[in-house]
Amino acid sequence: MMIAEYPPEFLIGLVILVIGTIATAFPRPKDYLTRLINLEIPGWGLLLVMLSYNEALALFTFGAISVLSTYIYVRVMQKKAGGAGT
Amino acid sequence: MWGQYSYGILVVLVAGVIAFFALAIETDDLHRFLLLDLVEITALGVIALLGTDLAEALILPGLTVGIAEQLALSQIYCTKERIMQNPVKGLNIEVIAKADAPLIISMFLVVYGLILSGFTGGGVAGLGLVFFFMSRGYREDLNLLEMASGISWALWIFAFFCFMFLPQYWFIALMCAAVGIVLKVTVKMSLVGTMWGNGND
Amino acid sequence: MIIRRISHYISNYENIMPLFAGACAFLILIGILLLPIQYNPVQLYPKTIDRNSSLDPYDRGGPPFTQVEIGAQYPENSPTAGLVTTYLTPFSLFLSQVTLHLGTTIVAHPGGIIDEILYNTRGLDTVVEPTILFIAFAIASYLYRKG
Amino acid sequence: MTNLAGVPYYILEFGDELVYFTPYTITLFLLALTFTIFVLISMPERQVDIAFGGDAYTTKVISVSEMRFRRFMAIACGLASMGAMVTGDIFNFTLFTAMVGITNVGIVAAVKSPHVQNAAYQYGLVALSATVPLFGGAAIYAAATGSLSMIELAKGALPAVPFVAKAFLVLGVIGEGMAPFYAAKAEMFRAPGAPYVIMCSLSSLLIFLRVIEVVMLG
Repeated sequence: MMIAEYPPEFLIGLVILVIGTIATAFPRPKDYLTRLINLEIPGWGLLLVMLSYNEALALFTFGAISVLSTYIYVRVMQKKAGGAGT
Repeated sequence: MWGQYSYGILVVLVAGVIAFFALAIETDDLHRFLLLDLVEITALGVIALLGTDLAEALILPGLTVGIAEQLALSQIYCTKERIMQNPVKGLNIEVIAKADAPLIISMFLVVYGLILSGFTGGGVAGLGLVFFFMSRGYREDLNLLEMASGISWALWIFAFFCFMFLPQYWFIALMCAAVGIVLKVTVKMSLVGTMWGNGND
Repeated sequence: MIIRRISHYISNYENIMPLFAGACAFLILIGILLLPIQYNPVQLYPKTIDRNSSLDPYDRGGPPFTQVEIGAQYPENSPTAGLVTTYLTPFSLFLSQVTLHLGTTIVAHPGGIIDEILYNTRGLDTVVEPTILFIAFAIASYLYRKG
Repeated sequence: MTNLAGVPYYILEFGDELVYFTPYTITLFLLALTFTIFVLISMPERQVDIAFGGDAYTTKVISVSEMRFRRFMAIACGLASMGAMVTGDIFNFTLFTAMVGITNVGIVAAVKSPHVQNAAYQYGLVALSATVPLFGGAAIYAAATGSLSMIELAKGALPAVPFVAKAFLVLGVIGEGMAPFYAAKAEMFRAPGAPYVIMCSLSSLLIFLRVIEVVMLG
C-alpha cells in the first residue's frame, strides 16, 4: 500500500502533529500563554490520528483531560503573574 | 517492511526528538512544565499507532497518570515558588455568583453523569462540580473529599477482586466499579475546582 | 578528576532535567535510525469494524449479555470475558435504535469492550492506575492544606 | 522458559496479567517486603544540627502530620516496588514503575525546606517525562510482538523485540528511579526522616534490578 492510500485523516494528523510540535517547542513570542495555546495544535494532530484508528473513547478522554490540564496550567500561570502584577 | 505503522512511528518519533530537544535547552521551570505536556502527546501518539482495542486500554491509564502527576507537580511548583497565597481570578463575578444558572447547570451535569455511570459519567459529573465551585468561589471541606476518594478507591479494588475470584457475581462487580469510578473522577475534578479558590485559608 | 567533575555536574539538581531530556532525544534519534519496526499482524484484542452496527466502532458482536469471543492472551483465565461488551443503559438503548452513530457519542459507554478490557482481562493495570491517581491527589491536597 | 531467571515456583493469574515468582523475583520481592515492614514499624530519625565551635545542638522538629504523610508515601512506595518485582506484564511493570516515581516525589515534597522543595520539583519533572519512554517502549513491545506477557515473550515463539523498545524501557526506569543520579538524590536526602528517604533509594535499586531481567526476555 502506497503512502497516498492511507486514510487522509491519518496523514493530516501526522503533519499537524509535527507542525504543532515545532510551534510549541519554539513559540514566538516566547511566553507561557503562547506556548499553552500552541499546545492545542499537536493535540489536534493526535486526535486525528486516534480518529483514523477509530479510537473514539480515547479521543473523548483526551479531550476531557486536556481541559483539566488547561485548568491546572492557567491556575499556576495566574498565581505566578499575581505575585508580579498586582 | 515500511508499513503504515513504521511511517507513523517515524513521524511521531521526529516530533518526540523536537520536543525533548526543546525540553533540554529550556531553563525556565514553568516553561519546562508546559513542555512536559508536549512530550506526553508524543508518548500517546506511539501508543495510538498500535491501532487495536488494546491501544485504547493503554491510552486511558497513560492519560490518567499524566494528569495526576501534573496536578501534584503544579502544587509543588506553587509551594516552591512561594506563590500559594497569590489570588486566582475565578469566575466569581458578582452576577454569576448570585445567579441560579450555575447551580442548575451543575445539578443537571451531575445527575446526568450519575445516570451515565462509568468513566464518561464521572467526567460529566465532575465537570459540573468544577463549574459550580469555580463560579461560586466555594471552599469545599478537603477532608470530606479525601474520604470520598478513599472510599471510591476501596470500592474499585473490591470490584476488581470480585471480577477475578468470584466471576459469577460480575454484575455486582461492574456496578461497584462504575460507582467507584464516578466518585473517583468526580472527586479529582472537584479538587481542581476547589483549588481554583483563593489559596488555603 | 574527570569523574569528580561529572559527579559535580550531576549533583546540581538543576542539571538533571536537561541531561535526561538530552538522553531521551538521543535515544529517540537512534530509534529513528533503526526503523522500520515490523508490525506483528497477530495482535491481542483485534478490531473488527461493522459499519452497519449502531454501536460502531465498539460493536464486538452479539446482543447485550451474551458471551462473545475476545482475543485475549489467556482466555481461560477470564471466564466472564465477553459478557459486558455491549452493556447499555435504557437511554442509550433507545438511542441505539434511533441513530446509527451511537458508538461515537458520549452516552454510549457505561460499559463496552474497553471496560471489559480495563476491568476484567487487564484489571491489574486499572488497579495501579487509580492508585497512582490517589497518591498524586494525596500529595496535591497535602501541600494545598499545609501550603 | 529458558530466559526467565529460573523456573517459576508459582503463577498467580489476574486475567491476562500473570504474577509469577521465580527465585530471582522472589528474592527482590522479599527484600521490598522486609523493608516495607521495617518502615511500617520504625520511628523516623530526627536530624541534629550541630553548631560548630560550641556544644550547642538542636534537633529538627517533625510535625505528626508530616511524619504520617511520609510514612504513608513510603509504604505505598514499598507496595509499588513489590508489585513491580513480581508482575509478569510489560505495561503493568511500567505502571508500577511510574507509581514508584510519584511516591518518591511525595516522600520528598512533604518537607517544607525550599531547597528540598526545589529538588523535589526537578525530580518530579524527570519522573513525569520518564513516562514517555516507559509507555512508548511498552507500546512498541506490543506492536512488534503482539503480546505484553513476559511469559509468552520468554517462550521465544514470538518475533524478536526491537532494540529500541528495550532501550526505551531502561531509560524510562532510569528516569523514574534516577539510578545514575544518586548524587542528585543525595541532595534530596537532606530531607530529614531516615527510613523514608532510604525507601526512595531502595525502590529505585530494586526496579533497576528487575528491568535488567525484563529486557533479557524476548
